[in-house]
Amino acid sequence: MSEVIAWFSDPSNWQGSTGVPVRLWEHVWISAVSVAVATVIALPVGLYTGHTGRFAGVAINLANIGRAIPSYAVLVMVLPISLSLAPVLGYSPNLGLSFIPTFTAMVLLAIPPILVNAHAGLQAVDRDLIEAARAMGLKEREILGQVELPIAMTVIVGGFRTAVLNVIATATIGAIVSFGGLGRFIIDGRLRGVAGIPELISGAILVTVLAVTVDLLLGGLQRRITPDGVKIAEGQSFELPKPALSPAS
Amino acid sequence: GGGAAGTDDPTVRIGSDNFYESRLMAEIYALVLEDAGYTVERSFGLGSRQERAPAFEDGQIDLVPEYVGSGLGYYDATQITGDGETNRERLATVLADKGITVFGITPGEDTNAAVVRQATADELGLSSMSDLAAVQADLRWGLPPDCDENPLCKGALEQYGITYPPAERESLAACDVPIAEALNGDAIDFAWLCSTQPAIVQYGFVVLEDDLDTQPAENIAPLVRNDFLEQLSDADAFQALLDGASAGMTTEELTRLGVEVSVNQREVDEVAREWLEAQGLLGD
Amino acid sequence: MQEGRPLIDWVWISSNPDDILERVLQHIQLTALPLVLGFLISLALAIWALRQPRIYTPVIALTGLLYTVPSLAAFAVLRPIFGLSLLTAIIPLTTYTLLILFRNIVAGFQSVPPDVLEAAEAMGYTRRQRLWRVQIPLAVPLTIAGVRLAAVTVIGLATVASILGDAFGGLGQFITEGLQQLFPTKYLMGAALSVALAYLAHVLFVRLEKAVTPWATARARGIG
Amino acid sequence: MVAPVGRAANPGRTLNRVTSHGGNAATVEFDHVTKHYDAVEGKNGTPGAVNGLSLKVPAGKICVLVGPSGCGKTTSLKMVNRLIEPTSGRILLDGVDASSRDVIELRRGIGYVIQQVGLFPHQTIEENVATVPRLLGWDQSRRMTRASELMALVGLDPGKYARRYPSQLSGGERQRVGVARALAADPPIMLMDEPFGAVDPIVRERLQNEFLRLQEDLAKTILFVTHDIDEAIKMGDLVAVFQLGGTVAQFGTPAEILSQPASDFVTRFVGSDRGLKRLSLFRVSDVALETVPTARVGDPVAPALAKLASHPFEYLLILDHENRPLGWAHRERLLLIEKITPDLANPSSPVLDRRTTLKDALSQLLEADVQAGLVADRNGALRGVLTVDRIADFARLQSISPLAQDGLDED
Amino acid sequence: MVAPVGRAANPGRTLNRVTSHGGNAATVEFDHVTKHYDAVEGKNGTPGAVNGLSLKVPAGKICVLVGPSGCGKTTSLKMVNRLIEPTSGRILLDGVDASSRDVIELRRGIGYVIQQVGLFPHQTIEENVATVPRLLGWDQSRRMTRASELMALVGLDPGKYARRYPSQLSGGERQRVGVARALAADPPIMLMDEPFGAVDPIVRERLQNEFLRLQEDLAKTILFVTHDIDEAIKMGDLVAVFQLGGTVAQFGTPAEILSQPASDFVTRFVGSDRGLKRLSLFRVSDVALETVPTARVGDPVAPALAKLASHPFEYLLILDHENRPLGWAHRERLLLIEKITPDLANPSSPVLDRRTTLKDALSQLLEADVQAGLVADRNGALRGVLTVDRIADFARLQSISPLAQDGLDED
Ligand SMILES: Nc1ncnc2c1ncn2[C@@H]1O[C@H](COP(=O)(O)OP(=O)(O)OP(=O)(O)O)[C@@H](O)[C@H]1O
Ligand SMILES: Nc1ncnc2c1ncn2[C@@H]1O[C@H](COP(=O)(O)OP(=O)(O)OP(=O)(O)O)[C@@H](O)[C@H]1O
Ligand SMILES: [Mg+2]
Ligand SMILES: [Mg+2]
Repeated sequence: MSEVIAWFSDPSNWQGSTGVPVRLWEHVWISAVSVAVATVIALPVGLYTGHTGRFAGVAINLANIGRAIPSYAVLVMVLPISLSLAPVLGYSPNLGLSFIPTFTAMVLLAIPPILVNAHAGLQAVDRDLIEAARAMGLKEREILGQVELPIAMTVIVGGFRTAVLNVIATATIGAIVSFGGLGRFIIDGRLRGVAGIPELISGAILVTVLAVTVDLLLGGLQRRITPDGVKIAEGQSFELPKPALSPAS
Repeated sequence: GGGAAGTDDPTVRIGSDNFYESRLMAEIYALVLEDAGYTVERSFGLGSRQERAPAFEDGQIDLVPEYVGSGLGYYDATQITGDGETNRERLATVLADKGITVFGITPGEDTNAAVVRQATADELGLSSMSDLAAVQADLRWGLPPDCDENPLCKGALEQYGITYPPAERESLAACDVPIAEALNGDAIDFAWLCSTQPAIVQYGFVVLEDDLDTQPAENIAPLVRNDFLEQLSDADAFQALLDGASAGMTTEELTRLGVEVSVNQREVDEVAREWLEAQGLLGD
Repeated sequence: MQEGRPLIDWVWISSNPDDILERVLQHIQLTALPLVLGFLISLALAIWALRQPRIYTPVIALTGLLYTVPSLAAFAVLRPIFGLSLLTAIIPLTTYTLLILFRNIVAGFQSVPPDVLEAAEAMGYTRRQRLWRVQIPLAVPLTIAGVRLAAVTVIGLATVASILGDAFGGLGQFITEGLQQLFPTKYLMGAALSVALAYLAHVLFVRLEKAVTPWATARARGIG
Repeated sequence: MVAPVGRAANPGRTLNRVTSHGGNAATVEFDHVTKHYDAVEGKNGTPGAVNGLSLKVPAGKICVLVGPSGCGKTTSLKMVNRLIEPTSGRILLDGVDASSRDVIELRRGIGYVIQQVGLFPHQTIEENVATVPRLLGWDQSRRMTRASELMALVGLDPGKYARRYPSQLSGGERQRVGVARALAADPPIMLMDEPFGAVDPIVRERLQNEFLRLQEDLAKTILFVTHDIDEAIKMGDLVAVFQLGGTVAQFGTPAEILSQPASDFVTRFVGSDRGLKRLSLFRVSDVALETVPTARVGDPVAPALAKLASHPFEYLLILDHENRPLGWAHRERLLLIEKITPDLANPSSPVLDRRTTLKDALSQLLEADVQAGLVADRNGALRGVLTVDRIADFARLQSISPLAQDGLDED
Repeated sequence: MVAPVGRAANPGRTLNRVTSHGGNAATVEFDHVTKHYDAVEGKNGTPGAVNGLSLKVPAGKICVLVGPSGCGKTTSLKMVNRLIEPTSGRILLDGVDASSRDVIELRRGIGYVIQQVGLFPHQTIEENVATVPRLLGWDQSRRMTRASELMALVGLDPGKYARRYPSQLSGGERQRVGVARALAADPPIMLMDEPFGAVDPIVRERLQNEFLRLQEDLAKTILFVTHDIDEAIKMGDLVAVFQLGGTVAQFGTPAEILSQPASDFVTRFVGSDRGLKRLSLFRVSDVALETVPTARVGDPVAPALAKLASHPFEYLLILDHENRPLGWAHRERLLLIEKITPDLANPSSPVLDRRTTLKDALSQLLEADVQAGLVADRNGALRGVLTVDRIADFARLQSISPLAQDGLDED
């Protein structure tokens, strides 16, 4: 334990391109980009299946099972492909070495919870409400935007939170392919054996603290983004917070 | 089976590191012992030396194949030499305190190899590591994450006049798949591989000569726990079996078997058995 | 990759059925043990949380914390402590199930309609009878949904256990070896089999849920 | 004096068959019972959900608690089986303080039926019905026999329904299962909280009638909550009208409540057609019938004409040989003939059963061409004629001295 | 001939003020409309949820669709705003086929109120009410003005409720918001599916009356679904009684339905007190009143006694100087005095407003000591006396020729 404290108090671990601030920034950056892209992919699909009920079985089952795809396998499977595509597509081989494999693995990791929650959130919206909206002459787009989305927002953000949590915890594997991020401390620590354990634990603590902090921030966002009326209504019927991670999907 | 094993002899718990060559040697030793009637329990793939060594020292395994150079370097980097037998003796001395015996080494070795692509070598006229200093700024270096503390890495590079750390550097574990792929894929220009690593043959990489002899001799020897040896009815016969197996393993054979596993994608146990049979080391 | 070798080498697959089976069984063991353990722990926590709603938030925070510990780090830290035993692999995998299982079990209990609980109380069920005969059976659908989700997640995570050594490799072993051998058949199969296993678990639990909740209407069950 | 009818809307019912302590029933008595809810997180506590309630329900009677939303009906009910404990006061069951009894054992002896039914969704109908017997440790075969018996009792074919789950039943069927379940251990007391509130009016009416028919044989002591005054009048031997603040505005028989509302609140609550509602408490057989000039088919016309002459009525009622009324004939049609023939009879009057309520009888009379209802006995023979005037007179007499009319047995 | 009352239960209402195409209303016509549901996963399709429905609702009228559960009422309603598309047949709104119109624009012109209310939980009351105006692109201030106006219209103080959320309202208040929201864009047609089904009877009655009062001014064309026949009679200008299988058993005015049920099904559906229900369609002012012997306070007794002698009645009705009735005095009490004094008057008769329904009047008469209701004009001056007999006679006449009585304006 004292070695971990020593690691944290060693100024050299906080400086330069291998210091905590830089690693933290890299970690946040890859996580943000991956979740953003996953959102762009998964949200429309989830909203579509949730709103229409069409292809729901296929999409949700795929997403659920997709949770089992090992990120490590994705990482190393993508590596040769992304490297060999670099000259073809003209991007820097460095991207192909570290960013693309890490990014791909993280996007695949983030898609399932976002998709499943978007779907489940919309499905949970009272059918009568949607019918009332339709009867008032709201177009399908307006129903989605003005009724379903605001009401389902809590659940949707819940899926987003899960995705972020998963990605922050798992983006550490990017270090295997020379990506920076907090995983560096863990991977490097491992390589150094017993001597590296303080560094490794420090890395793990940094990841966990980052994940929990971001999760709390998103929790705040979630509360803020939940319409007041929905909050009040839920306050009347729930004693305990609803599960956001796995909406009984 | 040969029948060197006594009926009361304990099970041999053999470990290995998590890469094919260590597995291969461990499997060779395991097969030889089984052939002689020993019962073997395999705990292969225990990770890197740093991870495996504590488990071995704790007595969770009895025998493990080790590279005498790096193995010695793990305990005392100042003692390493370019001679295999010397390294073995020094390692044996270091390990004697820990109750570990070092058996005989293989004639063949698998050293750390500084590697560049053929095209890079041609373009920059590289053939030995001494050539690197002049072009160091033009290269993207693939170095293991622990290079900083590793005299065989950082120390060696500095010996060759390379400013450490280099400006462009990727952290990639030595001898691993990603570093070889990265080199092949032009994401780096310099990589630390292992001299028997099939990727070198496969991708036609150029191994730069270690003209200053910075890298230790890396012959392979089984490390065995003394508390295990003491339980054997015939420890000498046991060592003779393993030394016999090690004796046939030349660098060429190591490289060839590596190709069998990694390029021809054959299973380690199959390749090991085939080699032992070809060497006439199995009873039948 | 060698020229002329197909991406999927069926010959290799067909000549190594024992190996594949062994790894699959190992993977199942690596998944099942944490699931069972995680379930028991979560159930206990959930029952506690139902009696003492105050602990819900702290438990969620703690299990959430455990959930975010990177698995590589967890394995590496535990190995010096627990050595090469199965425990080293099981403990982190178990902790990863807690968040999902705990949340779903609690949600399952909360899904019991209040009028049903009141009816039970009014008919003279003791607290214990109410728990075992009403709350637990009715919490089953959401609980199984949680187990299903946890199973799928752990099946994916268990591949990482291969860093502990071949003995705990499971399907992750194929991925590691396949990469070292540059043998796509192996790593693709490792990944594919773990997804297939996840699918089987998914189907199994969906079936199980149907089988043990013959009362549930198709609608209440929802999708996924 | 007219024999009153506790609840006449259910013609098959003979309330007085039930003797006070006959059957398996117990008295229920509220003795200055008060319940204050504590303020809970953010919500204010209710100063008095129930305030000093004193009420005595004789064994074997249905006591309906009726009143607007939030007036404490449910709270009162739940204090009987101690789902809620009173803040002060006692509840006596057969004279024994409920709070002194073991709560589990107490509850197993009290049937409980609620609007949401609260069936166990994971158990079959049979298992649901056999819940309390199982708790009481009855063996399997006895339980199943009992379950079948009860399902038959509430009108559900056991062969068809026993193995179904609640989700496979309609709302009305579920309510029946709820009643069957509450009856399973033959509890002396039943608590019913808006048991028919969630079903549509047609089904509700049927369930009410069926339940009253059941109660004839069961003779349980029943506390029945509703906010529908019509249901209260129909179902109750006694009605307690609650008002906001958890006090009883009036406690009495339906007849008392309707004829002598104790306050403006009760008057408004029973509604503007109170007079007509009260008529539904009485039956045709309760009214002294009129006699009218009659003649049998085949009789000579002359004596009939003579009868008519001495009567203000201008119509002759023609009967068949068994004295069954065939219809009316105007005096003028008789002038030119000699014998009474069936074709003279104009059947434009309603024929009233003696068990029809006066309200329904009045309704039928108002619609008829000849507003005189023919009342027949079991064999169809004429007993007399009921006119709107007679009903009006009866109503007037009843409202002058309603209490004297009220013969509900008291314990 | 008596002027009929479309719905007399709401005394403030004067139906005939609404001219056929006056106000913003449209005719709604079902022209051989049939709806078959497709079989969906496991469920069987419904052979005919609605079968060959033809129905014409004049502009500005309320047409109630009533019938047992599952008979196709909701389905019929939803075909009007095309939430459900008919399998065959046409629905014409002001003569234009609904299916030919843009569905969004069509719906914005049709108000829709459902039992579950369907308020948006994430929007304030104000925002909920202004939903359609927002869709129509009204600017903020106009929307807010309109929302306030509508909230006031349905009896909700905008200052108090505008910023609340639906979950902070009681069931009755929510229903009002639902109505306000449906009215927001002043649609010519309103569809209401059991709008008052979820609130308790007391609140429901109030909402019904308020809505009828509103409709007097609004004069929308309204399709109103209920399964409560009393509500149907109260709310409907026209009533369509549906039966299972999605056909109309009878379509007509409430009076027609009550006096001439077209089939056994309708008879059973309207219930056994049909005759009394029908009385609720008429008011005291519809009946020719009786004249009785009267005398003013201060008049000499002799002429009054003479009047009494020539009358079968034994009571004298005493009036004050403005002809307001004070009460009855029996003939015998007049014998020994000279002048009529106020203290002779015994006020034991109900005083009936001319707008009271006959049903309520009858109810009051039945309870009274002297069963003669005093009917006064606006100033309280006597207009005449209403007796049970008069009501009975009136009812008989109505049931002989109900159709001739029916003066509902047709388009
Ligand atoms: N658990 C509780 N905590 C605080 N107040 C309560 C609680 N339960 C009921 N109340 C309040 O006590 C009063 C009486 O409630 P109760 O449920 O007995 O009314 P009710 O007559 O059954 O009404 P309804 O017809 O709506 O069922 C109400 O004001 C209610 O809000
Ligand atoms: N979407 C649907 N798919 C299949 N059948 C349906 C569907 N909606 C309604 N039905 C069936 O059509 C028939 C008429 O339904 P509808 O909802 O119109 O009845 P309703 O008269 O409104 O009944 P309620 O009074 O219960 O609301 C019923 O048998 C119902 O089960
Ligand atoms: Mg209640
Ligand atoms: Mg409907």
